[in-house]
Amino acid sequence: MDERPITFAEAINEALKQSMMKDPEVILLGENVTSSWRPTTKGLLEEFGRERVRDTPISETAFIGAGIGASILSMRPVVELMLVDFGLVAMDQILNQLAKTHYMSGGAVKTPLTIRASYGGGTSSGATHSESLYSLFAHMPGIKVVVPSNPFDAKGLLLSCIRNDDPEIFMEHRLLYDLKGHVPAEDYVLPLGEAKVVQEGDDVTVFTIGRMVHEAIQAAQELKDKVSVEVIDARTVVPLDEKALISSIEKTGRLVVVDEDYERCGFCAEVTAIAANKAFEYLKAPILRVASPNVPIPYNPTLEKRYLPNRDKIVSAIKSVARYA
Amino acid sequence: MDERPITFAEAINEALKQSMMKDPEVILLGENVTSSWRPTTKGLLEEFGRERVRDTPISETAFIGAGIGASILSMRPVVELMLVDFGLVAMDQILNQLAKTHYMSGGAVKTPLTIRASYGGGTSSGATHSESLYSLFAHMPGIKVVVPSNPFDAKGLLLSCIRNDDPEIFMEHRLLYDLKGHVPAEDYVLPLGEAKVVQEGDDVTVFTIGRMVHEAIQAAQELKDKVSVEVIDARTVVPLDEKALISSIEKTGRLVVVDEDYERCGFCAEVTAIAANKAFEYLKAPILRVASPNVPIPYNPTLEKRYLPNRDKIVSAIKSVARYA
Amino acid sequence: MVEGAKVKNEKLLEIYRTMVRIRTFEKATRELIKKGVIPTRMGFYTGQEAVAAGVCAVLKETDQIGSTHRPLGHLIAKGCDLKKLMSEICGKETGFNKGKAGPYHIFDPSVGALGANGIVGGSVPMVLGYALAHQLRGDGGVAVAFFGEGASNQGGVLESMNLASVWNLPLIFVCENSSPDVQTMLGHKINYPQISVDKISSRALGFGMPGDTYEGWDVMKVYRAAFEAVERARSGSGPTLLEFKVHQLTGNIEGSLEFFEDESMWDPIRRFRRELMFKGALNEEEDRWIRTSEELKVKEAVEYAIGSPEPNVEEALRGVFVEE
Amino acid sequence: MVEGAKVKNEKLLEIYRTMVRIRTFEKATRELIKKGVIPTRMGFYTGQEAVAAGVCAVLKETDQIGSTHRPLGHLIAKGCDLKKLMSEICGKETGFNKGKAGPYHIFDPSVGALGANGIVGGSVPMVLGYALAHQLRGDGGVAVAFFGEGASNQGGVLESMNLASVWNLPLIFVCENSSPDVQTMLGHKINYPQISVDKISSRALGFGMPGDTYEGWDVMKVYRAAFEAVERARSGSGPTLLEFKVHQLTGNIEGSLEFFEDESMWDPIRRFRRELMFKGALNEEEDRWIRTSEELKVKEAVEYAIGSPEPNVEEALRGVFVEE
Ligand SMILES: Cc1ncc(C[n+]2csc(CCOP(=O)(O)OP(=O)(O)O)c2C)c(N)n1
Ligand SMILES: Cc1ncc(C[n+]2csc(CCOP(=O)(O)OP(=O)(O)O)c2C)c(N)n1
Ligand SMILES: [Mg+2]
Ligand SMILES: [Mg+2]
Repeated sequence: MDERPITFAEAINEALKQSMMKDPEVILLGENVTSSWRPTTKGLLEEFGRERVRDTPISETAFIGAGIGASILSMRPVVELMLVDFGLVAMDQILNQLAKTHYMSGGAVKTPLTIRASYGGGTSSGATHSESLYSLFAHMPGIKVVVPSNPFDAKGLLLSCIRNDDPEIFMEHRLLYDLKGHVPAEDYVLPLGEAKVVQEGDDVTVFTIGRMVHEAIQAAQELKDKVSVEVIDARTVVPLDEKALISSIEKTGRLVVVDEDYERCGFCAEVTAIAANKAFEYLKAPILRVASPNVPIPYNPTLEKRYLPNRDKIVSAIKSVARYA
Repeated sequence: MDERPITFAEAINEALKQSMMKDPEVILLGENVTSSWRPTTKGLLEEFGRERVRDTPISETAFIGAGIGASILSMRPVVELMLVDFGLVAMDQILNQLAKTHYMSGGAVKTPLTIRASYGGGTSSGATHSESLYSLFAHMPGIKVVVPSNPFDAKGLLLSCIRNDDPEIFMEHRLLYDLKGHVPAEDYVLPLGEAKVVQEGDDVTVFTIGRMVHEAIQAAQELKDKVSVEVIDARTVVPLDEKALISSIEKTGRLVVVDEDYERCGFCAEVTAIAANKAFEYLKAPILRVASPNVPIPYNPTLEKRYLPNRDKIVSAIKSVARYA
Repeated sequence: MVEGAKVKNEKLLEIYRTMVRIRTFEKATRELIKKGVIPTRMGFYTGQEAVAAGVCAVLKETDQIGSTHRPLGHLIAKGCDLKKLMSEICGKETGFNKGKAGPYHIFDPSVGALGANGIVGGSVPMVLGYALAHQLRGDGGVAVAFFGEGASNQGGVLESMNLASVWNLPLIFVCENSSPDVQTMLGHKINYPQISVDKISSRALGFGMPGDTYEGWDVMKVYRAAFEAVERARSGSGPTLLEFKVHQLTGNIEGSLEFFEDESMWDPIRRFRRELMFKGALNEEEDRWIRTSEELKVKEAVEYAIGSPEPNVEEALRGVFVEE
Repeated sequence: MVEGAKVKNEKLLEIYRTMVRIRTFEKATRELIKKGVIPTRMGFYTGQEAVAAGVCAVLKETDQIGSTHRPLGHLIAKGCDLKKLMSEICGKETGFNKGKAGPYHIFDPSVGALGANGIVGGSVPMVLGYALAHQLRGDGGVAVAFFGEGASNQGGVLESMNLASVWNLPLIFVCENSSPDVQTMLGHKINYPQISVDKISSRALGFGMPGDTYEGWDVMKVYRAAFEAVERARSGSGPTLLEFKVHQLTGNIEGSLEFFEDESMWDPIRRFRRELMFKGALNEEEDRWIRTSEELKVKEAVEYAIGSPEPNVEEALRGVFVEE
């Protein structure tokens, strides 16, 4: 395979381009998707034309609805949300219509739509421009939730999303866009629902996703002489790779769940609940959550730093569970 | 105190009436709130007039927004959602604006709005007319989530919601409206964030909320000669009474969490996560969740019955954890 | 087609038959609800039949519609199989959607009946996508969004008008205004108006499309208006907003199941029947035959539904994803 | 007040001063962003000053406004304290909102500046509530909703127009159309139009209220239009939709921080200055004095902000609820 280091944004761009090349029914809708300074969609208008790459009005309900409808007629729309926070104006279309239609119809119709949304804190953008929110989508049955942490996964998972018959929300952390990594030039798909052990270890399992994977790796690095940490990148919230979670806990007996979304009723809670139910017998220590607190995101960068989950908080959580014999 | 058996709906009606009588700044907005066949709002128009009891267009975003704005100018609006499922068209107003404004403003403004919403399955009304969804609201920091299980709590908690300075969503299970119970005629408030032990027991804690409290009590009743079950009614999802949860687990060592909302990233997950973190040392058994599965709600009543959490499922969950020594 | 142009008698009778079919089917449905065979209440279409029948008479099977919480009229007019329809409402395995949808979420892609909807205005944005697919494929297809005057105040519906217009989509917005005289909601008087204009169709202007208001109890007016709008859409000239005033006959209002067939001068079926007879397109005997044969079909549908098996109970938990 | 009526020179100069203040403040803000003192990018108002200044000149401190992602103009025109404003943008404890809001969520209830907003159209439904409170209290107050032409396609904004109309609220919808010639979004050309009409104000008709379009670079036209609409609202005659065409000067576009003061013939400040001088209401010296004194105030605000302490870091986790 021909691999080159490219950025996360370029990997997404490549996935979009390759899927549009292969399948004329793939179309792209969103606000300013033709803008030349957006690296994920750059060049697509020039290559595929105005019909298939469309700038939309600021009408998230209408254009997500349009994507759903087109997907019901078996097109493969990719709809972009500038930021996931803006999706709140369109939750009926996403949660009532997109997520439920396949089930409600008894299988008579499918909604193979992919929503792409950037997300995440760390840029001092305030409470409505910094959220993660994937737990909201995960709470509703019927929509897959994909949160890649690196360029390789981003490309393979996005191609998977566009091609499979289910609806997904594909979340792109804005601080990852410039991250470089080796990515095959070829077209390839990665399965949804398979976690990846990014670092093996014996003492503590850190189960995480998205940008937090990098903070977790750093935390593990920092502790490498003291605690043997296994870091697992869940890659998708829905479906969740329970097997990877449980078999790691079987080995380590200790779990720290790390996530940038709000803590309450979030990814961390779900992962904890699975562990406390299905891996209870292996557990040697309380399960710790390192998530965004149940507080809106503050603007001031020092406050935001205090607020967000990060390496230091992960380190102290790991240390705290490592103490249990 | 003068107590009479009245229905859940009448208790709500009484709370609305008493708060409107006491405070001219309490107003009521919603679709068909003046309709004579709706027991929760019956008679209010006649008593308080058209200015304060207003039928709205089917524009949830606009009229919830209107409620938020009026609350910022220190009125005390109560806004009704016919069913919580319909709230998805207005999630930006609820989650971005209502929930976050107090924090974002650094305390400069308050949003003392109460949203009333009916919810719940069991009437064969299909996937968009039967949901619970309170975990969506609980996930977002800044809005209190109140889910009463009986007329007494309904009245006292609703009066509390209307009078306190924070925003709440007050959830009314549609199958509870006709439930009767003793309710003081006087005006009284119940604190938000205090769970109630509705049945004491030593072997297994069942922590639940809303209509499921009744299923849990029946389950405990059925098992009364075999397992000593403690049933706790959380009453509010936010704030959650962690102390009540933990001290019960300290006693029983076993936990079953029961809830009608979807399982993933829901109330059950959150309660489990708290227990697995803060009551880990007391736990003798895996924590079981009895919730709505991660599936939209089917229309057919037999399927819906199979689908919903109920006494039988609670009984077998209790039995299963009771087995652990 | 212009006002006054001739429509073949055959077509007229087909439309009449559709209206009778809807009425008959709904009557049977009401009875099954009263008997407890159908486990829920639902919105009815009685009194509005001319709209669904008139509009859908112009559509092809390869065109799509999005419907509402009063879906039976739209679905039947679009050609849905009565047996599978009744089975679905009865929650049976043989229903269009295995009994999982129920009246508010029926989908029958085989005839383009893409969705009743439990959310007021919820189907409208999706109809944009049906139209978009036709536009991109260049297949000349169109899509119709049905919604009520109440729904016309939902943000998603208003946004959709703008999007349809700027993308020049082959789409017809059909607003059935059930508050033609006094503004009501779900049959109840309301203490503030919900609509700020006399004619919903006046909103068309603000979204750059043509729009007008018609008497929805006169099926020929409906048919002609729809014909023009559909032609316009098919020829690539973009969307139209049609408003049809309708009277929901008693029995459509929330909470009520009663239905008085002869209640109203606004009954579109009585009116059309009189017209057809007047112009000699229909006589008493033919009319009886149409009614009887529709009753028979509906009876068969009812029997089919009642005789159909319940879905396998485990079906409750299956089918969330295509790829599970 | 009718077109052509006299406005006192004093008032004119006050409006001019407000416009200069906004421009000066934003210039300082751009510099602080470049220097990294302000930790984020934000939307600027340069070129639109006439709208905020003209509209807010008609309002009282007890009236409210809802603003957008280009809030500085609206907030300053409504009378916000410059020191607290700059402190907030710098994330300082002395900011209006303890540095927790940042530019997109500033609230200053003391002058009725109730909310910048990070969600396009997000503030508009809340403005309904400000107007509703005035209506219920009968205090003659009004509320103004500022939003862009892009926001005019958000469902919540459109719904709000209907609700304001059916409730006859004392509210003025102020749409600043920054695509006066070619439709753009965030300064970028778009490949499909986003608005289906030439004039956003033509939507007023569909919501039963008056509406018209004005040149937003001419502050006197803004003032007069706003005066009439506010009078109408105060007297209980209901809402109005005002559309003002504006040119966002370079530097407002996404991603860019550059700003060329003399770039455009559409600059409302240059234009107004010329007018004032022409009619003898302002001379060079007075102008210099106004500019200098505004620069001084802004400089003080910058110094105050820079000198202010960071909020206590634990403030990050406090203040979610009033009753915790
Ligand atoms: C978003 C949403 N809000 C409220 C409801 C409850 N509801 C169902 S039908 C209805 C009235 C709809 O009025 P209209 O659109 O005029 O249709 P009609 O019932 O008159 O046919 C309401 C309020 C809903 N289903 N969805
Ligand atoms: C709901 C929502 N969608 C998208 C955005 C991203 N966004 C911020 S400003 C903007 C353009 C707004 O255009 P307009 O309303 O005309 O205001 P202008 O920027 O021209 O002043 C967009 C798309 C957002 N903040 N909120
Ligand atoms: Mg209606
Ligand atoms: Mg603009």
